Amino acid sequence: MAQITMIEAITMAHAWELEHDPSVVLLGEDIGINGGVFRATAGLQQRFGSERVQDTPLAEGMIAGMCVGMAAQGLKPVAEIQFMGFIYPAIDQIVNHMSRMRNRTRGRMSCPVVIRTPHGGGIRSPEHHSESVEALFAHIPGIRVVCPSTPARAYGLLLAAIRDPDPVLFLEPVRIYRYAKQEVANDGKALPLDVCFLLREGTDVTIVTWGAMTVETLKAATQLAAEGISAEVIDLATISPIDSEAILESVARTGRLVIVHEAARNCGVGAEIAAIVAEQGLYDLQAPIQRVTGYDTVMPYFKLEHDYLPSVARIVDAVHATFVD
Amino acid sequence: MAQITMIEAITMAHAWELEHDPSVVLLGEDIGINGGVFRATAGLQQRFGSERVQDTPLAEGMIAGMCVGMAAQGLKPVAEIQFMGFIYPAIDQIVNHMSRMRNRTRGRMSCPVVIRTPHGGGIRSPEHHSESVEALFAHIPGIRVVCPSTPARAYGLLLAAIRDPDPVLFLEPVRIYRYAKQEVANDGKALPLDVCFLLREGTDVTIVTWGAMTVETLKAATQLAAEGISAEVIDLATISPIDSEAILESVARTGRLVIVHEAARNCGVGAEIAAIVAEQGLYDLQAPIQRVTGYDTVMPYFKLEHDYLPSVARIVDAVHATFVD
Amino acid sequence: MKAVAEFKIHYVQMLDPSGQPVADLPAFAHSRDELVKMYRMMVLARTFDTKAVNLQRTGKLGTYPSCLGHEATHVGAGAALRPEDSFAPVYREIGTQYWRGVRMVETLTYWGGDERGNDFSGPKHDFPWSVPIASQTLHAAGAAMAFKIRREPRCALAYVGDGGTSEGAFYEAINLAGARKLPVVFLVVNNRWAISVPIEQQTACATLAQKAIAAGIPGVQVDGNDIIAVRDTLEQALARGRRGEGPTVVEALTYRLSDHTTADDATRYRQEAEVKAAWKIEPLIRTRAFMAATIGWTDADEQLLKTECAQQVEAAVQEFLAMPKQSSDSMFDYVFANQPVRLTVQKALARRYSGKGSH
Amino acid sequence: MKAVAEFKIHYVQMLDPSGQPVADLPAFAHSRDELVKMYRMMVLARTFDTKAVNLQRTGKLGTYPSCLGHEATHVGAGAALRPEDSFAPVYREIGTQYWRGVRMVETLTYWGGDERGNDFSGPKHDFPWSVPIASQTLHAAGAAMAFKIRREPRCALAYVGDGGTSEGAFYEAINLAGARKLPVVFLVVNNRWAISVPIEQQTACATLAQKAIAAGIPGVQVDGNDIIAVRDTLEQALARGRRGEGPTVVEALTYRLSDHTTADDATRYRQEAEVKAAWKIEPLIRTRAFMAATIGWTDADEQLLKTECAQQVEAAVQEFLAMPKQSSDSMFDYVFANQPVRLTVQKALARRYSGKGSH
Ligand SMILES: Cc1ncc(C[n+]2csc(CCOP(=O)(O)OP(=O)(O)O)c2C)c(N)n1
Ligand SMILES: Cc1ncc(C[n+]2csc(CCOP(=O)(O)OP(=O)(O)O)c2C)c(N)n1
Ligand SMILES: [Mg+2]
Ligand SMILES: [Mg+2]
Repeated sequence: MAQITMIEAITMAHAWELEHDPSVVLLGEDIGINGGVFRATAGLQQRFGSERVQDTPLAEGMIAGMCVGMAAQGLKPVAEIQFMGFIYPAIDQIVNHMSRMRNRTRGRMSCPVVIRTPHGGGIRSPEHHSESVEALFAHIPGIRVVCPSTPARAYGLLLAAIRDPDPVLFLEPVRIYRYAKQEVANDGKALPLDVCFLLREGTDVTIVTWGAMTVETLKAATQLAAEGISAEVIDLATISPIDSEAILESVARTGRLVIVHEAARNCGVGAEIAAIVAEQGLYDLQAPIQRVTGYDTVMPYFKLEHDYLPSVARIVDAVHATFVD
Repeated sequence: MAQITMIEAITMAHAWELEHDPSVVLLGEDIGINGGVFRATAGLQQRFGSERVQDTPLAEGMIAGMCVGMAAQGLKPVAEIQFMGFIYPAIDQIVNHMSRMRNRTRGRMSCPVVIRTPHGGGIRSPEHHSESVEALFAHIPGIRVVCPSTPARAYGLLLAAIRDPDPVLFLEPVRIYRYAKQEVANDGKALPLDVCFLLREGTDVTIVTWGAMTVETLKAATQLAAEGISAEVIDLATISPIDSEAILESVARTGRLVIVHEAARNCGVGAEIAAIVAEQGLYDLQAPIQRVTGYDTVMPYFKLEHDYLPSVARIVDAVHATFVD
Repeated sequence: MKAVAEFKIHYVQMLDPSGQPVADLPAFAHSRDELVKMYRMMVLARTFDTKAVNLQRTGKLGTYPSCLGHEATHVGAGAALRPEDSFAPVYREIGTQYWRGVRMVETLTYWGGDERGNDFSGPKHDFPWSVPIASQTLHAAGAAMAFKIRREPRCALAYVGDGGTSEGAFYEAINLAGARKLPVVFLVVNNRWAISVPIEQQTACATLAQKAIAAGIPGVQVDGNDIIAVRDTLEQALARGRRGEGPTVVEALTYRLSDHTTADDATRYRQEAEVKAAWKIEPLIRTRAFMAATIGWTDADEQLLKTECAQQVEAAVQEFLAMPKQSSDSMFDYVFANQPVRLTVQKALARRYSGKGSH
Repeated sequence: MKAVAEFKIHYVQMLDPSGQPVADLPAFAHSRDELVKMYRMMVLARTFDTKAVNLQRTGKLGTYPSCLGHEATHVGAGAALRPEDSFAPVYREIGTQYWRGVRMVETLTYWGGDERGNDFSGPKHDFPWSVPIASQTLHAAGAAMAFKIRREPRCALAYVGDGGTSEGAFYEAINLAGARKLPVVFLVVNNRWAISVPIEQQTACATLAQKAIAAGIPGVQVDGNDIIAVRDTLEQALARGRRGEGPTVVEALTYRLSDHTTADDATRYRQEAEVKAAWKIEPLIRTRAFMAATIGWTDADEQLLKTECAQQVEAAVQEFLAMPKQSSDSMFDYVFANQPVRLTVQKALARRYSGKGSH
């Protein structure tokens, strides 16, 4: 078993599913011979042909709308939106059709679609290339939002997303596409959706995060451990629906909650997690909840992006704050 | 001073501003001779001509993109999106340009645009006509989200929105367009943005809501008063940015918080309010926060819409729950 | 200057407004059965339509968009489609749907505010009603892509209105369909109005068929009040699609004789004279005249047909009125196939308050 | 069948690839000053471009999109515009911007990851760079609407790529512009590639100029490597706009000689032979040949110009490298004119962590 990066794991999952399910069709801008701007589909068109792995004209609303039509007629489209900042033209189709086709037709038609898109910043990209607007989609009923944090989870969760009978928005954290390699068995085994993953056990504070921010969070946890603070780190993985049981259970044990995400704070997914605990776990809280998030500003162009992204220092300080108040 | 409905107050505010600011231009589908499907612009094209009050071709992305261009060249466009369910094609322009033009150009250009759109359900409308997705826009930096709850507030807040140097999404609660009449002076006086309004003073519980849900909430407060529970009712009015100071101050006095909104619960604006209090007002809370919201389902087609919308009974029960736990 | 590309848009008419043939007619126009079947469906659609408007007036339906004046286009398209083709409607096209097996009670259920109206008992592979203007054009293109990938000789058909041709989605759909040679037909119903906006305000184009040129595909204009021309033109376009020769844009010229919907009042924005003139060229008159001249359709036939249609409609209305409401559970049961815990919890909550309304 | 509409798309070329005139030339093509000014700007753009690519390679710039091969189109458009017109670029059009007064240091600032690069010291009414493909076409239409409402004799110009013509926004913009007769020109730069997708995959259209037909407006194709033809065609189109005669679509046929951006590797998807052939018809060669033949442009002139351009570029690079970074405050100071409390609080927080990076 080779050590592979997240992007390679994603390619591998695609290949597995293309091979085992003839109804799977990949589509997107530059995903064919070019293999995608991040190489997520490298070699797949060569291997599976230009109908199963399709380059599309340049139109995201079209991609999403095509997915609705293809899925309603029995295919399982897996679409790539080149960057999350370009998903906006697709929102109409995602909200008004894809995520509610099952509901609108009382189950007669459905949309087993996966929309994959790079998520977040930190790699010196041009304007509009560093968005992390998962909250917009988490608010939409009828679509799941998933974000892996390691190669293995990318492989297993992408398989799960493709096999799921409903639409899934699959967010790929660009900062860690090639961050660390991991052994990933190409066994076609999916990981479960709708549950989070425990990345590190702890007893003093629960830190919930997802995607690329797991890196800074785990670093913070290590740093905290050195000071004698035992942090439990939870990777949300499925951002919507949230596995609130697991979070509440952890907070019940630790008594403290810090939420870390890259997106803007206002009405971010962190707010929902805080709200769930303030409703159902209030009496477990020994200190105010802390959110460490992007600011309520436009993600700055890259010279300042590391001033925007939550840092290890901010996470550590937020945990400290839960011990002060 | 005549008693007028909210929709009449909106027309009046438009007329005032068209008369006093030559840079104001109204545009939208069917807003001209037809006066808008809800009659918000009735008579205005006849009075101000078809350039100041323009019918557009049928394309919401176009409307928003035109607003960006017009505003960047010195006009103050006020656009109507016919229903909030049709705002999705406009999101790309709103997020990627309108709300960040000032930031992207370091203030060289800006977008003093108002986008008005009917908000919410409850009037037996067709599919996609009853959306209340304010949370999507509240998450976007650089745009304000405002929602009035009475004719007078509609008049004053719409004037404020048009005069604001930055974009404002102005949500008009359809259920109360013609719900109650009120005396509104046509004096061109704007109300402040970024602050909430105290609708009813109380000492035992704070209920925060906005738009049409103020009606059910005030009814619930009356009912609760009869039982001896004194509820303070806050109308958020500016949904983003949230006036957290006012909410925290109220909760500090009452010790209990219930949030009521029509939109789906998951990652709704209620989550942000709960999160703010769980962070900055935790020690004031004598009971878990309660959210009374739409369910995490597609807004049902109208036969069941009243099973979806938060009811007085649900609000009352939620308040009771803050006294039980 | 060198001309590097040239285009022509043609107009097809077979019956003039008085029912006189003005071109060679296709075979089906010589078949009594086919003519009666088509005419019957037009009369049924119109009978249903009148009834539905009345039901709205008495509070039994919500907002309802009439199909008055569009019957030749809708039924002609229905007749041109094969059962295995896939059809993406907007919100008026009952004439097409009924031909394909959708039941009238389903239409009533839908406009009565109940999602079950989209669960057609008829063609399971037809798309539900689509209110967000022009969005359905992409669904048809997607369906066509599925047919193409699976090598099925099927074609998709999407409707779009004159107003709908201003939405970017429409152009994205036709451009993609052209680029990938998809088996799909885009039927632009130019009824001259998009609510209160007349076609002249919608676009500077002389025809909507010429929008096809922007996709590099054929576009043709047809008299949308002439069911023979509509059916024949669409049969050809659909056959092209099924043969793998690519997409077509067909513009059907017709007129919205009604208000936009029951929530609209067209007298606010359009002239009585225009509507009066349009009544002179509406589709039923000429079909009936043609049938009288060619297959001896009599007043008695007409009367019998009308009675039958009225009875059928009435039966559908009764079935509709007797239908029990969905339970509040139904809000939750179709959001996902695999219901998340959160929804199960909310479903129980909703049950507790169900029927108590918002007060 | 009756033809109800006919269209032709014309192609304009004035200098062939070897620099031979193939049509009557406009007055400016006989002016030494104008020719030198245009050529100078093309050489400057190319000099800057090479430097910028190198700066990216050494980590001084982020991803940079080269303009190599587009110089005639970009500079020709710049020369056709008047200062008071408004211009909406995509991301490559430095040749147009520099003509209008944008400074090279601003380009470097922008692609160096700093918003100040959009705060042009030059034409304050020009739009910033626009990465979301085709979105800027609507901004130009909006600007044109402002000009029209204020009765100003100004015209807006929007660029869009061949790939960009697949986005709905583009069609919405041209359709609106046609319907409202707006003073705006849409300049479609057909460089045959949208990253890895060749034009044949993007659309079934023979020309992109014909997209104009879907908006009911004129469309014309021009040799985009021929600066005389580009400038003349655009001058006419812009003048039409300023005279209130409505919008035009101009398709400029050129070729992207570079990778898509510095983040791209075009050898993965396109043939060396195609690129080689394109180098034979690129814009500088023919302009220089034409100048040599008509105004006696010499090798010495050429050498001097190149040295001057190199110096100017070098000065801009030095200015860029010496620019201090923005403070973290700058993230907050332009979100709103009236800063909400929340942002003031966050601004203080950001200051505390500023410069500490994400670790
Ligand atoms: C995206 C979108 N925007 C606006 C509306 C509101 N609306 C419903 S019908 C309509 C006019 C449609 O006109 P047209 O396409 O000509 O179809 P017709 O009603 O004439 O059949 C409008 C604006 C909508 N349903 N969807
Ligand atoms: C809406 C949107 N989708 C995708 C992208 C990513 N992207 C950047 S450039 C490009 C290709 C553009 O091609 P074209 O319009 O021909 O312009 P060119 O680069 O050739 O000048 C793509 C897909 C984007 N910037 N915006
Ligand atoms: Mg119409
Ligand atoms: Mg290109």
